[in-house]
Amino acid sequence: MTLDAAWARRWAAQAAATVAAAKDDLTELDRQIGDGDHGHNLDRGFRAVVAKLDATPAAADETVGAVLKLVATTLMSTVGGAAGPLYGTAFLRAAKVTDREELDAPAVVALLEAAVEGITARGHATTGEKTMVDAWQPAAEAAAGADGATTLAVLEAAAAAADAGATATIPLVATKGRASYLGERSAGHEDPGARSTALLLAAAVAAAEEP
Amino acid sequence: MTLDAAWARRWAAQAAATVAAAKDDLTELDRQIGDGDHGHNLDRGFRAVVAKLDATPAAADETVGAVLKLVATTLMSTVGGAAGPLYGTAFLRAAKVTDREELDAPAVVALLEAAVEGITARGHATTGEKTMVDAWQPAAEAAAGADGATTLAVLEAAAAAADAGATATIPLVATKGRASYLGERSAGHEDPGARSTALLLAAAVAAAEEP
Amino acid sequence: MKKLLDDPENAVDDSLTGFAAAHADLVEVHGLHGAGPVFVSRAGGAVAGKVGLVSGGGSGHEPLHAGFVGAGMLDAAVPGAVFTSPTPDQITPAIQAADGGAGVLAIVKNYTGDVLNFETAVELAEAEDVQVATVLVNDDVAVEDSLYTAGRRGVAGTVMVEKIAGAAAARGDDLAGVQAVAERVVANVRSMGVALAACTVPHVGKPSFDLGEGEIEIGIGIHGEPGRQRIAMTSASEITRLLLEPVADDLHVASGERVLLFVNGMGGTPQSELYVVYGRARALLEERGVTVARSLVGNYVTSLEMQGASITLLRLDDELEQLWDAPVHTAAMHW
Amino acid sequence: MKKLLDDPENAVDDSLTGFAAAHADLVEVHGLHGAGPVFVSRAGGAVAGKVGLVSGGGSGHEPLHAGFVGAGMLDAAVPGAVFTSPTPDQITPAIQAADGGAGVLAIVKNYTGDVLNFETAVELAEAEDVQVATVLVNDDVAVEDSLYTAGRRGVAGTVMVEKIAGAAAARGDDLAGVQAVAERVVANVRSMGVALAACTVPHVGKPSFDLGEGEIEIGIGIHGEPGRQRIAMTSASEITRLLLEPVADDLHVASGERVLLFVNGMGGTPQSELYVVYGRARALLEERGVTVARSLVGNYVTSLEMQGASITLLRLDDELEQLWDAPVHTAAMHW
Ligand SMILES: Nc1ncnc2c1ncn2[C@@H]1O[C@H](COP(=O)(O)OP(=O)(O)O)[C@@H](O)[C@H]1O
Ligand SMILES: Nc1ncnc2c1ncn2[C@@H]1O[C@H](COP(=O)(O)OP(=O)(O)O)[C@@H](O)[C@H]1O
Ligand SMILES: [Mg+2]
Ligand SMILES: [Mg+2]
Ligand SMILES: [Mg+2]
Ligand SMILES: [Mg+2]
Repeated sequence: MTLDAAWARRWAAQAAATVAAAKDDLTELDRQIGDGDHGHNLDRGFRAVVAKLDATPAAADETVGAVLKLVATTLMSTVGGAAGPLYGTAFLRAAKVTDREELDAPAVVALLEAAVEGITARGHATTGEKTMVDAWQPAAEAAAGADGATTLAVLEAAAAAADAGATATIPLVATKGRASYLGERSAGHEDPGARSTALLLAAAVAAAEEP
Repeated sequence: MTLDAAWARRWAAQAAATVAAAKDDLTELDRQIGDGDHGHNLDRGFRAVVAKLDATPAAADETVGAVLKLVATTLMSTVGGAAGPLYGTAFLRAAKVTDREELDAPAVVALLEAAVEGITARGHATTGEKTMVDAWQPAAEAAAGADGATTLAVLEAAAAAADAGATATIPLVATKGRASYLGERSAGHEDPGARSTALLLAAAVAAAEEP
Repeated sequence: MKKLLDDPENAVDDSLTGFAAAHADLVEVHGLHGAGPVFVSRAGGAVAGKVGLVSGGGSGHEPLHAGFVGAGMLDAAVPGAVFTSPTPDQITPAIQAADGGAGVLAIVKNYTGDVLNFETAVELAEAEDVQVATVLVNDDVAVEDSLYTAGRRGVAGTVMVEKIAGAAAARGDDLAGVQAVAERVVANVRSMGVALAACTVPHVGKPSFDLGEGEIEIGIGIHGEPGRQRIAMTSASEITRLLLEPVADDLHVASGERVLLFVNGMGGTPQSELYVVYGRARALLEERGVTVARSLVGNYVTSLEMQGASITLLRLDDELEQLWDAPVHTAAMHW
Repeated sequence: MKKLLDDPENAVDDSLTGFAAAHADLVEVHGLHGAGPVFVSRAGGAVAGKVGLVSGGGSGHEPLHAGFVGAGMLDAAVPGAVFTSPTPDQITPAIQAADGGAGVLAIVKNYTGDVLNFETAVELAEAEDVQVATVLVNDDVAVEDSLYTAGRRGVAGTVMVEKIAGAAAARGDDLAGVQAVAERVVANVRSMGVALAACTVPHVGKPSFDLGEGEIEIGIGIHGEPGRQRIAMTSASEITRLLLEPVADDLHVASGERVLLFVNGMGGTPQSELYVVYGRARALLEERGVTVARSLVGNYVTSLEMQGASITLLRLDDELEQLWDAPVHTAAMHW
């Protein structure tokens, strides 16, 4: 298992498959406290990502960053809504710190931290506001905390933390994004962006576990 | 029991009460094959008739025709739709042949025949077209056929024939009025105008039977 | 039934009250709240020397007709109760108010109730020395014009008649001339509509007709009455074809001819869908070699909040095109 | 769900295809059916020397924004997927297309998605040497403007911003001037809306939110999101009061002041009901001594076929009134 450009491509493909499968569930979450488009938007974006990667043959010395940059720009130009620029920026910042052919454990931590910084720089949210930050931030922290573990273990810790973080958004009252307009009524529902974040990181793990 | 102006006033009051009670049923019939306003329109009209009669004290020598003319003009200016001018004309023509203080049996026949003539002159419908003519025409014929009977018996014969005529519209395919647009789909429903005609003639009988 | 109304019995009056206040520069509304027979006339009164134009019918089809009162279109409009023709005592004063001394054209949609009430009203107006001509609009190809119906109904094509006859009156045509133009529009306009969901008359409180989730009504009128045929829900392309073809066939519109294509919303269908239908209809016309020279897309002849649309074609010639393009300033149509 | 559509996935493109064909004299639609990033620009291109105006947002709010492209209003509009902000690769070329050399004002409704996508697009356009200023519309008083929300949303007041800034650009104001006028409108416009029934996004196939037969949502946005508060259905007068008072209070509109009163339909409510609300709102304003100097009633900022309405007040002064009255020629607004 190496986290190289091929892994990054598998990650994108896995993410596309996962999002396609979860599309209706994500949209239903967004219907409860948003405008019911999150699953659909992400699905459109990741289908475009797969098409773009298919059309872009891997160079022999392709870096992880090169793949992530392609993911970033494609999401930016196809997802729209709040999630488009946020995920776009996350992957763009992640691409900047992964301009190498293979990632080790510290590089995975750097990738996640760059993603979080990108999202918070664009969206100005912090944890507890019932957004995707509530999945990305614990993911980055868990990765950093999984000191000395294998790269796979670091990635797994991040994915597990993102999953727990998404679940933990349920009782929160949203103060950012569309759900904030609902005030107290936003409590009791999981944030769609936090859930999709958990799915994306789980896809990263699955891609790492592939032969 | 005399069919005088007081009877005509009682008829109008009875008609108003009957229509008010049957308003929703008539509207439902019209909803099936028309536009769902017949009961409401007639109710608005007869409420106005009652108000108008209340505001018009009876002269000592009031004729039946005078009352029917007031009914006619009020219906004309408050009912609208197809039924407004048709009922209006029916009562106007009936008024013209009842300009006397009391009606005998032949005068009842004349009243009904004048009404039928008025309706067909305005609406150009004949029997079998699934309209109010299918109640008025048998009523006039039954009255004419009840030769030598009492005025009450003549009126009763007319009301019974109107009722049967209304029921007999159920299998018909409409070729006049709004129901005609439905073509074959109009069969299987009673014509609202034929039913309201039967109710009006039943009210005439009830008014005659009052002390 | 949830509606933005107070007492459903007063819905028409309450709505006209707002309409009168919003468009006081264009219209005057008479007789509200029991003050007398209700009708709408042009602010400032009849235009001296100009042929007056009057139309009317049941309410619930807004902006028809009151929304078309103003310069270049109607001089008066007569709203009845919801889906119920107005009465002669409303129509006659409207005709009188529209008379600028050059006579009045009454534009009547062909429904038994409208025809009968206008007939009486015109007689009464003539007795008051107003010269009145009548034109019957009967553009609905869903209804067969045969002995077995009350004849074709007047539907969305009414807007074309009112606009173009209005322009003819505004340019100074006399009564016979305006009537002739109006009749030429009637002869060259055809329509057909579809309902995806019925509407609910306020005081009735339940839908005008029952329609299943998977069904649509083809050939509906505008009075909340059911259509000619019930079919299973299908695509916009197919529905457009089912409406456009009978309309184009009945009009005998030939390759090389120019038409006005009007996609009308019934009230509850979003504009975006009307443009889908417009695009499909236009493509079908172009396949036939017909040029769409003028267009209108929007809610002009509605049935309350009914979901659905109708397609209207008007065969154009240079004069009708000019009259269509002529300035108009009403609440619902302005250019 | 019954809609006049073919493939729901292509609803936006199919609708824009019809829109482009119907209004070829006013607009050009770019990028349809996979040809590239989708945006709408003025037919004939940018007006040299005039400040360009661009707006955009999710589709489903028609006629906003594409219906307002034309003389006296917008130079370009950018429709996203239904209820989804457009992406920078659509917005940037729209900004470039609107640039007549005097810079471009981007009118952005305050939603996280719209703000973020426009931010990126503006950066990219500036990199292409277009001078761009941005104005954020946030007229919705249903949302508290506090640390605990994403700030107030931009809703129906957007029409006032686009019309008045458009008139300022048309009279020749420079970019800073147009921006200042737009910001003055933003500072003086407030709105609030109600939904009687939710709408259904085509590709979702079920209503945006669940609402019981006896319930209504007060304080809805225009993106199919639920409102701030759910209450039992009540009369038009009461609903009008619940919308008008917070709007008037928040605007601090005082006796003797003049306002524009805009009653906007959400798409599925008949015009007749909008006029009932208009009449009630106007009466409430008159009670406060406020003069309704200008009015607008109709479906301008919709949420597909949502049933409901919003009330917008704009405090007027002589200049804003003149700019509102200035000629406009677009698909959805024309005088
Ligand atoms: N300011 C923000 N910072 C971080 N994430 C945000 C912010 N605003 C919204 N989000 C995320 O975006 C998600 C919604 O995405 P999406 O439905 O695609 O966009 P939209 O709200 O424009 O329809 C939310 O669930 C939330 O996780
Ligand atoms: N041409 C006609 N001749 C006689 N009666 C008619 C004619 N057209 C319609 N009617 C009667 O009018 C009734 C409908 O009245 P109503 O619902 O009040 O009018 P509308 O059809 O205008 O809504 C029909 O049921 C029918 O009995
Ligand atoms: Mg969303
Ligand atoms: Mg009826
Ligand atoms: Mg009727
Ligand atoms: Mg969205």
